[in-house]
Amino acid sequence: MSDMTEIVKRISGVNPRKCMKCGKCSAACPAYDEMDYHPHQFVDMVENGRLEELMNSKGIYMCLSCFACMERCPRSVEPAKLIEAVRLAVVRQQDRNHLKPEQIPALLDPELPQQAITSAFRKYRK
Amino acid sequence: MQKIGVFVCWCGSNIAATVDVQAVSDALAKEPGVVFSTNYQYMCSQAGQDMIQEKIKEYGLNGVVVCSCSPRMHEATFRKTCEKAGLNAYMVEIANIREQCSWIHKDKETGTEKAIILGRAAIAKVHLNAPLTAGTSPVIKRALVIGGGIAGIQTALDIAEAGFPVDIVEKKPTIGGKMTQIDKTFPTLDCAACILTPKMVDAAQNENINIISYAEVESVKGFVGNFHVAIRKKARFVDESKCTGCGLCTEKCPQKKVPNEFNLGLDNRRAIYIPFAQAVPKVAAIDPNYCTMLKTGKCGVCSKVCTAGAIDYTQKDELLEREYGAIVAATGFEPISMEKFDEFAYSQSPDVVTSLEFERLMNAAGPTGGTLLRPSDGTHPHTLVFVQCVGSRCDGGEKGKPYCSKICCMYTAKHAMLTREKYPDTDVYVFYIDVRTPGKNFDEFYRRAVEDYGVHYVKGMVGKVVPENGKLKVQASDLLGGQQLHIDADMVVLAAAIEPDQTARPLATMLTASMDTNDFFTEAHPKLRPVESPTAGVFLSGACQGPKDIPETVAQAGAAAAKVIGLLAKDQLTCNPCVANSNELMCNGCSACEKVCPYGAITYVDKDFRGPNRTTLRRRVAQVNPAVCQGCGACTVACPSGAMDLKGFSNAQIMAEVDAICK
Amino acid sequence: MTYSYFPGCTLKTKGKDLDLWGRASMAALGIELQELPQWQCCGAVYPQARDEIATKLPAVRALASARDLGQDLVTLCSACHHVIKRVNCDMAQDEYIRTRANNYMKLDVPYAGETKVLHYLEALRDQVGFGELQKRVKNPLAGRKIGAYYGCLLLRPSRELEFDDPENPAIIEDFIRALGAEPVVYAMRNECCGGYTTLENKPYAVKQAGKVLDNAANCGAEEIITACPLCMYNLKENGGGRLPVRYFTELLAEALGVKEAEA
Amino acid sequence: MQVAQEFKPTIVAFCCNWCSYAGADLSGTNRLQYPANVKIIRIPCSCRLNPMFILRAFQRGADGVILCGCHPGDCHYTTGNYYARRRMTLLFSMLDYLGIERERTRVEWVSAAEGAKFAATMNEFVETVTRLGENKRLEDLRCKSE
Repeated sequence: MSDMTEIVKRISGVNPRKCMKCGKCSAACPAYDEMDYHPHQFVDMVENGRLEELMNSKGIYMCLSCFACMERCPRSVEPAKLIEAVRLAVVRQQDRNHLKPEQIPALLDPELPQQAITSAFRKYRK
Repeated sequence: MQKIGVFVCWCGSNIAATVDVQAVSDALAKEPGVVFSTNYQYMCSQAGQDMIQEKIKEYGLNGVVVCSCSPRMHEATFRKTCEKAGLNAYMVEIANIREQCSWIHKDKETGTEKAIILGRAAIAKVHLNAPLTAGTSPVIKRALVIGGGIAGIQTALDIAEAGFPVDIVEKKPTIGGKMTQIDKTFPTLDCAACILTPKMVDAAQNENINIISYAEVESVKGFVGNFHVAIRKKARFVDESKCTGCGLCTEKCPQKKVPNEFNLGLDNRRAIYIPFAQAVPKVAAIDPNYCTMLKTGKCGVCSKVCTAGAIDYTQKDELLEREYGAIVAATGFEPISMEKFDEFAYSQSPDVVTSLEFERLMNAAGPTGGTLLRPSDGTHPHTLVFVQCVGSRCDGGEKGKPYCSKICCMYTAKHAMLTREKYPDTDVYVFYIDVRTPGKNFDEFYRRAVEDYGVHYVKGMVGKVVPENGKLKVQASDLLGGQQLHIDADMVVLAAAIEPDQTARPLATMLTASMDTNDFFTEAHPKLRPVESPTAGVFLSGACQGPKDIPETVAQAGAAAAKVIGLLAKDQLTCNPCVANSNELMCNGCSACEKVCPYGAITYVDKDFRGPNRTTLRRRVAQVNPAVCQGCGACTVACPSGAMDLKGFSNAQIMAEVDAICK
Repeated sequence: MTYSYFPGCTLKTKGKDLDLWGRASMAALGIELQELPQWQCCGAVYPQARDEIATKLPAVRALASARDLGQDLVTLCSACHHVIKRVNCDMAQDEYIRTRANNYMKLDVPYAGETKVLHYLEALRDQVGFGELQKRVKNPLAGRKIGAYYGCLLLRPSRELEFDDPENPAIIEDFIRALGAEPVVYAMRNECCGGYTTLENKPYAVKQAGKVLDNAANCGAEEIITACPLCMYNLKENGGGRLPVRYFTELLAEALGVKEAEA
Repeated sequence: MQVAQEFKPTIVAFCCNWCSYAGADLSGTNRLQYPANVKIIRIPCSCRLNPMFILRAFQRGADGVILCGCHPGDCHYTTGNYYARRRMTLLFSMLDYLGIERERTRVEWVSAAEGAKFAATMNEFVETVTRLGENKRLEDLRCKSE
C-alpha cells in the first residue's frame, strides 16, 4: 500500500505536507454532504498512509471536479488532484471500473448531452 | 617581514562538526608569513580574545586572521580585541568558515578543504593590509521620523524628551495613524482614542517636535550623521498658521459626497474637511479631487465663511530642504485589499466588512454613532460570522501573504467579545485555523470570549458566502465537529492580512535600506539589532518592520528612539577608513572618477610636481575627501590610469584573494 | 479575421443551438470560425494525473492543427475550453508531458504550446469589443434581467484558465450589458451546478441546480444564460423549470437580429 | 560522462557587502546547501568589481565567475550596481571575443533577504559551469606552479 501512496502522490503532483489543516477545501466543497471522506481528509489520510480506506470510499465518485478546493486553498495543496489520483488508483485495477457500458442505456434520457456520458466514462473507468 | 597569526574557531560544534579545525590550523600554519596558528572552542569568548591578545604580544604579530563566523557578526569584535593589544584594527581579516562553509556543507572533507582555501585567501589579503586610521565626521543633532502613527509619535516624543529636535513627516493631514481608527484596544478594552489623543497633543506641544503633516519625503542624500532630505509639503489650500480649526467651513461646504477615508468610505465628508475631531494639527484641508472651486473656479463658500481668512485656493506644494543626523522609518501598515477574495462576497454585499471597517461601525465617532448596524439596511444584526486569516498564511503567489499577520486573533476575540457584551441577543461565530495568543493576558482574554461571553469558536474556514434575501449564507467547515456548517448570517467580518504601507518600498529605495520579500524593512540583525536598519543612521519603528500590536510597537518605538539618542549624543562619528585614495603621481586628471562618485567626494586640484631638470609641472589631480567618501569603490574601476584605489579593498588585495582561491 | 474553431461532441448533437447561433452571430460580426478539419472529442474531462498521456492527445491534435494553420483556436463549449486550455498549459510548461505526448503524436513539428486558446467570449471581447458589439445590436434586450451562469469549468483553476477573476467574474455580465439587458450578479454563479453527478446521483444534481437557480431568482434574475451544455441540461432538466435557461449565443443571435433572419 | 562527473570547477563569487554577502550568510543560517566549489570574495559594492579581477580569475584557472549585488534601485551606495551592470555588459561582449563561453560569467541580484535565491543561483551556476567543463582558454600556463 505504501507504494500505492507514493504513486498517488506522484501522479497527482500533490505534496500533502503543504497542508496547514485550515479546512477551507471542505468549506468550499459543494458536494461535502455526499462524500463519506471530505477533501481535507484526503490530504491527511494520504499523508498518513490510509489510502485503502479512501480507495474503498464512495466519495471518490461524488467529487464534482469543480476545483473550488484547488482555487481557494491558501497553500496550493490542490485536493482535487489527489481525489482524482485515488480514483484512478481504483479504476486502473482489473475489474474495478465504476461504470459499465451496459449500464448506460438505462441512464439515458432524450435531452442528456453526450458530454455527460463522455465525462462519466473518462472519470469512472479505464 | 610579516608575522601573521591564524586563529581557527570551532564555534562549539557549529564549525567543528563539518570542518576539521585542527587540520585547518595545521595547514594554514604552513602558509608563508604565518608564525602562529591555533584553534579554539569559542574564539569570540573572553578567553579566546585574551588568547589572541596574548599571542599578538608574544609573537609580535603584525597581522591576524580569524577563521570563524561571518565578518558581519564578529569582525568588529576581533578588531577591537587586536586594537587593545596594540595592533591596528585593520590588520585583521576574517575567513567566513561558518555561514559560508560549515553550515552549507555536510561532508567534513569538503568543508575542511574549503575552509583551508578561505583561510589562505584571508592570509593572502592580510599580507597586503596596511594600518588604517579612521577619520571623523560631525553629527547633525536633529532627527527625522517618517510616519506619524503611534510608532512615529512615540519615537519622536522619546527623542524630544532627551533634548534633541525632531521632525515628524506625515502623509495624511493629521498624525495619529491607524490607531485613531481603532475603537478599543486589547486585552484591556480601554478606548484607543483616550490613550492616543493625549500623546498626539503632547507631540504637538513639545517644543522639540515639529510636525510636518500632509507631506512626503521626496529624496534622501548623505549618510549617517549627515542626511539631506527633501520633503514635499502638499498644498492643503488652507493657511496652517491662520486656521483655528473651528470647522465652520466643513459644515458649509456644498460638496457633500466625498467618501470619508477616516470611516473607510462607510460615510461621506465634505470637500474641505478635518479628518476627525481630535486631529493634530487641527487644521482643515481641501481635497482637490472634489472641490468645485479648484475644479471649475466656481464656489468659494469656504473662503466666505472663514473668519480667519485661512483659505488660499492658490496654495502650491512646497519643497522643504532639511538636514538630519538620524532617520527613523515608521511607515506602518495597511490591511490588504479584499478584491481577490470574493468567495467571501466582499464586493457583492455591504454587510461583508473588514475588521477595520468593523472598528468604525463599533466606534462612537463612527458612521453609526457606535451602534452596530448593518451597512446595507441599518438594521441590528443578530448572527455575525468572523473569518480569520483572510489573506494571511498563504503560500505566496499573487494572492495573499505568506506570513501570520499576528494581530488578527486578538482583535477578532475583542470584536466578538464586545459584540456579545453590547448585544447579548447576538450569535457570534469565529472561524479560525489556529488561535495564536502569545502575550501578556492574551490567552486569558481569548478564553474569556469563549467561556464568559459564549462566542462560538469553530476550527475551520469559511469556503463561500452567498448573499441572498438580505442574509449572508455562510458555508464553512467545522473540522472538529466533522461537518460542513451552513449559517444564515447578518454580517460577515473578514480579518484581512496586513501589509506594509505602499510608501515603504519607494522610501526604502531612497534610504538605501533593505527590505524583505514582503516589503517589510529588514533589521540589521534579527535578534541583536532589531530596531536598526543595516544602513547606518536609519532606524525602524513599528509595523514597517513586521506585523505587531500596539504595546510591541510602543516598545520598539522607544528602542528606536534610544538608538537615535545614542547617535545624536555624539559630536563626532568615526568614519569608515576604507575609503578611496588617489595616487597623485599616476592620476592624469581625466575626471572619470569625479563623474561616477555618488557622494561628490572627489574634487580636483592643481598641484605642482617636480619635473625633469629642476622644472616644475603643474598638474590637475584628483583628491578624495575621506569624510565624505563612503568607500563604494566605483571610482577605482572608472579610473583609466589605475591611480584610484580603495583602502582595505585594494586592487592588489582582491587579486591576492583571487589568486589564493584559484591556486 | 479567421479563427480555428473546435466545436466538440455535444455541439454537434444535443447542444446544436450553442453552435448554430454562435457561428451565425460571429459571421454577422464579420468573423469566420473555421472548423478544424479532423477534430476528435476532447474527452470532456481534463485528465489531471501527470501520467495520463493518451487521454490528452485529442486536445494536442486540435492545438497542433490550429498551429499549423497559423490561427488562434476558439472554443465554445465550457468543457472543451477547459480541457484544451489546460492541455495547452501542460504542453507549454510540463516537459514530462510534452515529451511523451510528442512521442505518441509523431507530428512533423513537435507541439510545445504555441497555439493561443480563446473562449468564444474572449474572442468576442478582444476582437470585436463589447463597445462595438453594443453598436451592432439590432434588437436591444432592454428591460430583461439576466443572470450569467459561469459554472466551474470556465474559471478554475484560474492560474491555468486565466479567464476572469475566479471569485468575481465580469465578462458575461459585460456581455449582457452590451446586448442592452441588465446583468444580475449572484454569488452562486461560479459554483458548480452538480451536473457531473446526474448519472450517478440525480437527487444531488437536482438539489445543487436548485441552489443555483434559487440564488439567481432571489437576486432578481428572470432568466439564465450559460456556455456549458451540461449546465444547460442540469439547470433545465433538474432545476424544476424555476427559470428559463438559454445558451448565451442564442441571446447574442437574438440581439443581433440573426435569429429572426435564420428563422 | 565519467570525467564530467569528477570535474569540480573552481568558482569565484564576488558579493557586495550589503546585500549579497548577507544573502549568502542567510543561506548558511538557513542551512541551504550549495557546492563547496563556490568561494566568496567580499567587496564593498558590486561597482568595486574591476573587470580585471574576472580576467585575473580566469587567467589563474577559475572555471566560472559570478558577481552578486543588490537589486537595481536598492544599492547601498544608490547607484553602484548600475555601474556594475554596465561594466559587466561591456565585459561580456569582450569575453565572447576572447573565446570564453558566455555562461562562465554571470551577474545576479541577490538581496540580504534572499538566502534561498543565493543557494539556488549557486547550484544552478555550478551545474552550468560543470556542464561546460574545464576552462582552458585564458589560463596562463606560466602561472601554474608545476
